[in-house]
Amino acid sequence: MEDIGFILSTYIATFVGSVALAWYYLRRGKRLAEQLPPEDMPWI
Amino acid sequence: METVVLLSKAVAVLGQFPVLAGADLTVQRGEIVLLQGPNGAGKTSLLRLCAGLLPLSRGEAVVLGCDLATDRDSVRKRVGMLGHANGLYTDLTVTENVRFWGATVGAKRGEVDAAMARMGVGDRLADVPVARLSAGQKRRTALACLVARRAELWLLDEPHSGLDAAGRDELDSTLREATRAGATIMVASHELERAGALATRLVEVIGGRIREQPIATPPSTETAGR
Amino acid sequence: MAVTQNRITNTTATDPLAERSVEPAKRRRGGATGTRFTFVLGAATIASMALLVLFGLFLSPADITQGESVRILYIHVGTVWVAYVAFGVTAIASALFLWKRTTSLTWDRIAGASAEVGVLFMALTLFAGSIWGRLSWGQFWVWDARVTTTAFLFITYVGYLAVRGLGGSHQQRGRRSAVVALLAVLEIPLVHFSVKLWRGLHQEASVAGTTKVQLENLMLFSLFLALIAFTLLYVWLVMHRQRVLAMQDALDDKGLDYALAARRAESSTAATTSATTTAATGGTV
Amino acid sequence: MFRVARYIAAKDLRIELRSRVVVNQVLPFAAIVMVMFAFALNTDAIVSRVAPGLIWLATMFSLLILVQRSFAIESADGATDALKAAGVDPAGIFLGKAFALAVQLLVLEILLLMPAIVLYRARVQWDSVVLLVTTFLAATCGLALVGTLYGGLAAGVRGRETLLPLLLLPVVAPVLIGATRATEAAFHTGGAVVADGWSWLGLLAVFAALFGVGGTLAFGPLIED
Repeated sequence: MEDIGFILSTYIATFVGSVALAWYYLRRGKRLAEQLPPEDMPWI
Repeated sequence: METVVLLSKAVAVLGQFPVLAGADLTVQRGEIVLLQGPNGAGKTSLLRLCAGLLPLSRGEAVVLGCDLATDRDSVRKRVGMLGHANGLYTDLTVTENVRFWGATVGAKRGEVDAAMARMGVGDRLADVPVARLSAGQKRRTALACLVARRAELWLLDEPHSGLDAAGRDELDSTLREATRAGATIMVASHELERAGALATRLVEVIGGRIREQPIATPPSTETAGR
Repeated sequence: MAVTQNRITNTTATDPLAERSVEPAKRRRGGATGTRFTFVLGAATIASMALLVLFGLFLSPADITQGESVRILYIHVGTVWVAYVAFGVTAIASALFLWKRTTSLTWDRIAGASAEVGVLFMALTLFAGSIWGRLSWGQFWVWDARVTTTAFLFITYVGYLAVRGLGGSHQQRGRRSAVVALLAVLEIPLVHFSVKLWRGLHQEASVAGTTKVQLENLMLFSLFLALIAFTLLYVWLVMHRQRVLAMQDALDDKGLDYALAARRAESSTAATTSATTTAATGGTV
Repeated sequence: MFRVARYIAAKDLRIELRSRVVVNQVLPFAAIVMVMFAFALNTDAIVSRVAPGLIWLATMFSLLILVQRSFAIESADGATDALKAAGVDPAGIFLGKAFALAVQLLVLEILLLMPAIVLYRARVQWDSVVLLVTTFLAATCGLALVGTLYGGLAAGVRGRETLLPLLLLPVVAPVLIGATRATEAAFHTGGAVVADGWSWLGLLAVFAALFGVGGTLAFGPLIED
């Protein structure tokens, strides 16, 4: 069970990395949306 | 009369900056058009657009019958452009440079020699490396390369800069001769006295747009009366 | 921009800057780049990730030979799968961008978004993989063909992202980066083959042979869960990134409108003084 | 295309003959790199064991410099623009510059081989000369083609000095591996025999062929603005 640190670190790194990227995309999207009219966002 | 250059609301962008902001211009075959205007007005960009070196962002541009929006490649071979830089290889001699640029359009030896003689870099300077030439001699060599390329549309950016009086005369007579042979010329120049006497038409470039100027009063008289 | 804006607002009423005061997009669930679909997708991603943690860390058994470290496998296989899919998508989207009949900046943005997500997952793969290597082989790194190729893929796509960031027009960015992405497709098999040949000659058995895992049903299920969870995450990330990039490009185009207006104003203010300009420049001869 | 390639290559080689940058600057650089390797590795036995790899590493560093130089010639006085404005076939430019680069690299490698034999005590038997020559030719072609391709991409962008190694080095890894193993076989280092070298030569040939075709197609869109 001394490997538990190693095992957990891979899970934590993966989730932290993914969440950080997702958060960055959402924040960037929100900031850009403030400067653009809705017709430039056809997915809405 | 045949239209060589037709620009309609042409927009061109450098980085994020619109160097041309909706330029309208029509040039007929055989004209010598002088572009004038302050620094940063878009003269160089206008020439580069016509040479197919600057992508067209909006509007229309047709040069020598080719649509610049879709087909920039076929224009390039038929257009001769002399920019601020000479486009010479400084380690090579004058002859080697002119021959190289002549070879890009398949010019023959005789035409290359004639072009060099025309611009006065024929005999004494022929085998001197370009690095050892003076600024004016380099300019002459660059013009000889241009002459050797036998372009249908000549785009010259400050061609007189660095040339001595004899060089300017040779250039002017070369240009007049080229138009008689069917070429069309656009010149951007601050030297109105020299270029104004040559030009058949005066065009002002300001803020990336174009304004026609009446040619009735040649700038040479203007400066003479001063 | 700030300077030119000020100059514009007090010239004419018809310039595009008048449209500048844009209504901010209505505040919706999932932010500006979200839709109902991505919201559901995101929820599914989070749910499947939670399940993966539950099964991967607690419910699935330890392996007979690998012990507890087999749990890293779920993360490792999931991330490496996504990374390879991402680079595959980048290559296909790049080809579609270059192909005249399907060319569209959307393909370019999908390629870019996919590569960016792929680079992140490749980094995570290398991390999880080296930890796993440490536990099962006693080494963080082995010169195995697959491992080495993965490292090269990572560096190659970091280079790809650098090429995307070079600037220039959108078309130029698209053309350049698409060519680089297709050259990477040429490069990777060569790297893989050469490293394989290299190891094959110098080392009798590849280390990968010693890591046989007997997969039980529950372990197999966890592995599938990982693949599903990471694929969902990948799709969510790429969709959002693609939209952010589209907005960025649209904003660049808008910036051009304002800059154009500013440039035109330059010519209209200069018009009144053009006569004097002419005289002045004439005088400098 | 080949007519264009011929006059571009002739021009590049003539410039090199006049300026002698390869002989006067790049060659001393490569030689000092090889001496530094010997300092770093210290033991004679190790040095002669890894000699083939060191030769190719030094070549690769020199390649980076030569590629930069090859495109600096064009951008020094705006010749890049002039070439574009003259509508010169990009495929021809690519092949011409790659050929000139290959010739310069080959000269460099031959001149490097001599100090390598002296410094690293490599032994060349007569039976391996054919393998050695073909390896050098194939590897050099591959390096020159890839170098020109990515050099053209990096030319004229900001940060080209750092971008070029980032793009180029991962791509040339197969050449480093293949050429080193084949050279080891030719030198009989570590008990390698000449027969081992030929499969590596195949890899080098495939590499050169793939990037020759790929580069000819890709160079145009890559340098277009």
